[in-house]
Amino acid sequence: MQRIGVFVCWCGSNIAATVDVKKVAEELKSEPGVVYSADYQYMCSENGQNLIKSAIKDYSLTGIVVCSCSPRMHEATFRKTASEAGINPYMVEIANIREQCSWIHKDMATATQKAIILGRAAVAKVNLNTPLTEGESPVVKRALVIGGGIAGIQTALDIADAGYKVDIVEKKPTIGGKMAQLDKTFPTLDCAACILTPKMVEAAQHENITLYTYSEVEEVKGYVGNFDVKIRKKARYVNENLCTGCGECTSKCPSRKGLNEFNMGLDGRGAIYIPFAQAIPNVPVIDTAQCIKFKTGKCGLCQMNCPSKAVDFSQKDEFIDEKYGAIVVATGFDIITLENYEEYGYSMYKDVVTSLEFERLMNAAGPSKGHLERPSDHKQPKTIVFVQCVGSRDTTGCGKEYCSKICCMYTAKHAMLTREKYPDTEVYVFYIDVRTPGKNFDEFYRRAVEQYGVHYIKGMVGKVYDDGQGHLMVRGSDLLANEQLTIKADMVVLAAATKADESARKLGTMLTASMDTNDFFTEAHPKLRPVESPTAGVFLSGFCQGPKDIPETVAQAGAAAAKVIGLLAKNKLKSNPCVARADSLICSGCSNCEKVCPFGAITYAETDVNDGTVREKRRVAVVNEAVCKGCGACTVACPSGAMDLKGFTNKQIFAEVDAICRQTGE
Amino acid sequence: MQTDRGVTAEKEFQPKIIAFCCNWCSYAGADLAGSGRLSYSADVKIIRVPCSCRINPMFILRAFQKGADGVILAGCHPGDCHYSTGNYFTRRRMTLLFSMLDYMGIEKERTRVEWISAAEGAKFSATMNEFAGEIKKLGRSKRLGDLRCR
Amino acid sequence: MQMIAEKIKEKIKELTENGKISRVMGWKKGLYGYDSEPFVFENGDLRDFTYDAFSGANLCKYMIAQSKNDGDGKILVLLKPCDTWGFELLDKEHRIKRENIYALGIPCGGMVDIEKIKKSGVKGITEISEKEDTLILKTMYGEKEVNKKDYLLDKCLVCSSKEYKDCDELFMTDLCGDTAEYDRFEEVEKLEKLSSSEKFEFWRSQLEKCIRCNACRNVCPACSCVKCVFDNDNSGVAAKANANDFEENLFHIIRAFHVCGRCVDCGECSRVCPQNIPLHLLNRKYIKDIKELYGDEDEAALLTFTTEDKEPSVVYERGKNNV
Amino acid sequence: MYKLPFEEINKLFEAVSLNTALYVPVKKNDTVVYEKYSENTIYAYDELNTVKSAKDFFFPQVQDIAQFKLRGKSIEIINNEEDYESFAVFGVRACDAKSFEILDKVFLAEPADPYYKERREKGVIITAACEKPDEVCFCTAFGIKPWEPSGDVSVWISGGYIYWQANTQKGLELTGKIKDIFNACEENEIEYFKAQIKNICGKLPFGNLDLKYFKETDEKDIFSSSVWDEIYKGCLGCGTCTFVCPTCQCYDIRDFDNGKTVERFRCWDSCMYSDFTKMAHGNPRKTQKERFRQRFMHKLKYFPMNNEGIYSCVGCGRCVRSCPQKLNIVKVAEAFSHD
Repeated sequence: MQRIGVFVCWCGSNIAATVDVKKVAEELKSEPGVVYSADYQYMCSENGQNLIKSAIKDYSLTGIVVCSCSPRMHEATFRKTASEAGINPYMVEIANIREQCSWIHKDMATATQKAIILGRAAVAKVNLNTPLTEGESPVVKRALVIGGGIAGIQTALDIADAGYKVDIVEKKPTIGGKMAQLDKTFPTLDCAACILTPKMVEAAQHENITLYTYSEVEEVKGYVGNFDVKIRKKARYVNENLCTGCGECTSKCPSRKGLNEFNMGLDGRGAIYIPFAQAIPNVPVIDTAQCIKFKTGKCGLCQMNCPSKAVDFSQKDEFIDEKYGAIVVATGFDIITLENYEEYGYSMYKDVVTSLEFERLMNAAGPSKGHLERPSDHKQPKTIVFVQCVGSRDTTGCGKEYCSKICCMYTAKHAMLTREKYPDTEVYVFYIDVRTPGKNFDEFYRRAVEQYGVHYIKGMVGKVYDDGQGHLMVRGSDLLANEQLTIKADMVVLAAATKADESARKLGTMLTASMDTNDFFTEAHPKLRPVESPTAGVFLSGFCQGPKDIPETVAQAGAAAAKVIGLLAKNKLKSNPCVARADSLICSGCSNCEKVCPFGAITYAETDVNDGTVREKRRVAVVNEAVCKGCGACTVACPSGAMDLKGFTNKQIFAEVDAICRQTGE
Repeated sequence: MQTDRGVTAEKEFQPKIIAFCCNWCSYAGADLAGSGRLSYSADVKIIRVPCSCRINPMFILRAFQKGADGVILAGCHPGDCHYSTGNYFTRRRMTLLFSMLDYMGIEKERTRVEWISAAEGAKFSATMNEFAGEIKKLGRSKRLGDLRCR
Repeated sequence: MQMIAEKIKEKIKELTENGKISRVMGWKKGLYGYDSEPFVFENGDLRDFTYDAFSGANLCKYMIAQSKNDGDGKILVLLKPCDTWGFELLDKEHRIKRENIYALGIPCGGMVDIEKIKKSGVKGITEISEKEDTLILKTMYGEKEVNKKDYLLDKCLVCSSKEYKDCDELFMTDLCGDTAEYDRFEEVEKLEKLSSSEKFEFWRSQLEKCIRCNACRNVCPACSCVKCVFDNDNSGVAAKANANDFEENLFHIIRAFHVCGRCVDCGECSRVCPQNIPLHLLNRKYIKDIKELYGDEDEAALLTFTTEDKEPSVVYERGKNNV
Repeated sequence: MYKLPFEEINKLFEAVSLNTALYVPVKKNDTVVYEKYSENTIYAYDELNTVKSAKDFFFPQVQDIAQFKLRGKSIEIINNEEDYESFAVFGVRACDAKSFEILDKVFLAEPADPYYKERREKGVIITAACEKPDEVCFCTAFGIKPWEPSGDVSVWISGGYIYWQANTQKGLELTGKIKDIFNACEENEIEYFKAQIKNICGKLPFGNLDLKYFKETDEKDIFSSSVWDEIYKGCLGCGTCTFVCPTCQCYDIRDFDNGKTVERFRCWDSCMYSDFTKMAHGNPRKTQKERFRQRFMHKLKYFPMNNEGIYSCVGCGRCVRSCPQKLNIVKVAEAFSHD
């Protein structure tokens, strides 16, 4: 049985003016467990707190109820008070008789009666409170960044600069990501490579950063502060330590049939290749599906020509096990495939290209060395039609329902650059809406229209077909002019919708980080915690959380880094003690709780149980207290009541219900 | 019944209403209603829970057993849950529970779910007033009560 | 049926001889021809094994206890189509050790409800034999023949499919017969259309019969908790008897809620109720609701959600037409 | 002995109910129960038995015992002293009538159970002979004569008449109050009917249920018999058999806090339940086999050992009919008789 003290606060006249505080204190005195009750002008004041402290000592109280303002206001204060007087801080309950009572009722009798009932409920709860202790867990001072694009690089650099070790895992042979493929960036038109490559180099040379390129995350275990991650380092067949990046091997490779991924397949590459000139690491990789040596056993020219004997056909995938305190997801994006959009003729006509392909065609390091030409006949196009929202904002189910966000701006950029370099080229842009919120964005778009004379047509393209004479006929509608029109074009550029990178879903499952239906990672709170995943210790950087342009990505990357630094700066993590607890004697191991846990805090273990009647090994739920946030979703999913929430147990809530419903006036 | 006052005049019906409020949105909404002095029925008593998904149907039935005349659940708006998905589970659970109560002939008006954010003090007070009014109209809950608790 | 039973016996012998199984969970002949009981046949001894028109009991739940010990070898369990759905649930929820079980799907042409025969006025049945669809009843008061199809279990009259789940082998399952006579949601719809007080009266008159024997719970493949809340003195709702109508309601509302989205509609709850309470109408209401509100989903309805789910107020809107 | 045309049975009910509350078996919502007589009552005379036995009248499923009232910090204890109205139960079968004698041995042995005793004294049992025994009946195995049921009054329904015969003082008193409605009749008028029932009872498949094994074998040997290992496996551990049984007498005592007082009540318990006999250290009967065995050991061995050989079973057949998985006491007895 508890020994409970009740402390009724006047809050000056805030409470006392409408609640008869003396009566409340007197009535609650006869509640079960209550051995002391008092009232005071300001319970939160030092004197008030001292009153509580001395009562705890004088009456050997085991629990206290403070009838005062909202617990959101002073629960922490009174918990501290209790703790200082030697009782567990979680033996404190607050009856909110200000916001919920004195402030909203005018009649003294009514308010007093209600205050008594609220106090009674708090007493009933405290009777069932048990001391709770905040959990503690150590923090591994190392972060993992998954994805080596601009988001991942920026996050890693920021964390590394703060003095913490960071590993970047990138599935491609080089870091750099999508930004490395871009030509110029909007709205400033500075060259992407010029601003990205120094960062790539910095990441590679940073003493706190380790790069795992051509690598993937295999397995994630553990929880915030203590993740155990297995990384697969895929075999490159080139020894990174020996290779000098001279490129001798790549030029000697007799197979040229490989499609150059970096150039969006617009030109070829050897079976052993370096993705692009500034790749980091500058180490080639062998495409085994293409390599003659791997297919037939003959060849080996690259090995023979390697001056540093770095080519090693016997190399195997390597596994690295590492511990991390935090994980940042920066898996970025891709563009959708266009098989659902046959009307644009992408698969039929070589001169219908995606914007990313166009980006490579415009790039000085691209397949045409920066000279804009049609893929089919290498002629310079005279009329180019850009089509926006190809698969974006599509509610038909063929594409994506969301706005890809970046297309309006890069299309304006493409149109503008084209007109600047080739003023004799006519440029048309079909659009649904032009969306340009962002610093200097609308000005940029207006320049394209007003200064560069790009023809913007509000409307969608219905069909692209061949006129038989090497032209692409683009039939569309002009909604403003309310007419159908057909444009004879040399080239069509499709702003294909963006999508989450396909590696994201698998990773989300591994991390138990929740995702939306589009495979974008969900943030812990859409407004207040935009760079954190609901899964503790997992942070989000860049496009993987939703469409973003480069400045936004970099900003979010920095924000994620700040969150990671904040976490790694701690030596121990304190966890909320009001977390779920599974009673292994009752648990059936059905997995229902696990399925509703938003944080992946529940796992199962074969456990010896012995309730005096049954003794057996059984699959039972185990709550990871460092990960559980205490929402209680599991407690309702559990039919047997084996899962309960500390601080808000079933019995405590029943007791509160009972106390409120109890007959009065007897 | 005699109407002669003082002889058999019944005490005015004072419903018992329990409002389960999630800590992060609706409880804060109630606080805001309080600081805005937005009055609502004193028949409503709040029980604080971390999230609306903590509310077990057994709590609701228990309330009716012990003499409650109405039970209302208030949580964050869908999509705004502090725990990201808790209230989505609440929504399904309560939809199905209420449907079952209705199917068993228990007045559906006695149970309700409302989404009230921390900024919606006015909505909190209006909702509680409206709910309390409805319960008052319905009168004492009989179909799901326990005679021993009368 | 006789023929099928014989074939099953041969199959069991074959599996036993091949060392694939060590025991068999099947039905054992009873005293009166209609009371075959679930039984574990051991050591290849199939004496009194039967599979007849009265093998209605779903054997899947016995697998919780029977598959526990790894050392016992595999147990063969005979499952009719609707039995397999509960079996699959137990498997999904890790309640059975699937690797210790050999699940054999067997054909079903509908099972007979002896209570229906008795209610038609036949008394003193001492022996029953089957001849195709005819049951020959020997009674203390003379002999009688009835058509099996007229006395099928209610669950067979709404048989929704002959689909087998999670079986290791299907045996002669092409011999399944169709027994469905009406849509399984018909009865639920009828109740839904009643006024609130009519619904209340209906359920009161049904649930007041409840003697809290827990047969519905104990037979239910979804009620597989190691310890039921209603048995757990620490849960706050434990009870051994219904002290009044509230407790009758509480037990059945919570039971329905706990199996909501998990109930496989095997109909066992109603079959075993000694007081003939149509308990399946509670569970089936949930099945119908889930179908209407959430459509077909892979996960149990209460363990998942979509951001576009209906608001609980849908209940008020749906009920607007009938007050 | 008196008689009355059967179609005038409600006249009889009317007359009895004028003197005392009367309960009659009726069909209701797809089950058969005792209902307090009112003018709309239709006696379910063609139903052999109610689903639940008649023991409820004396040993109800839930019985309030005491109240604890909290006054400030002190507790007041109020014993629940019932002033139960007198009543009559009509249509009790011979098996149930016999079951009261078995319950008496438990509840009326010193110290007598006051609630049971009170109800037993207030209740008049009017039994009815079984015109058409069912295959699940095996009362004759326990020496019960369904053609000549005991009770305060016995009735026979035959040839369009209902015959009434008082057997006890209570029966005679009741008869005295209502005899005006009856016609006179000869004692031997129903001898043929009795013989007829007796004859049918000879055909009961288990009317001579062989209990020799239980009678003659040492209880330790029965207890440790390997037969139990096989026969319990279909048992679900539900309480159906115990709750329909007229002789099961186990109960639990529980408290309920209604907000004003704590009410202490007792309610039926079932030895089939996993928490029956649970104590602080756990449960001595850990498996369903042990619980199953307990039930039948109690009925067929322990009870007779302590009560001059009287079995705690009356062969009413309710468990045979109600067990969800068709296990029952007959099967148990049979399994041992063949062993």
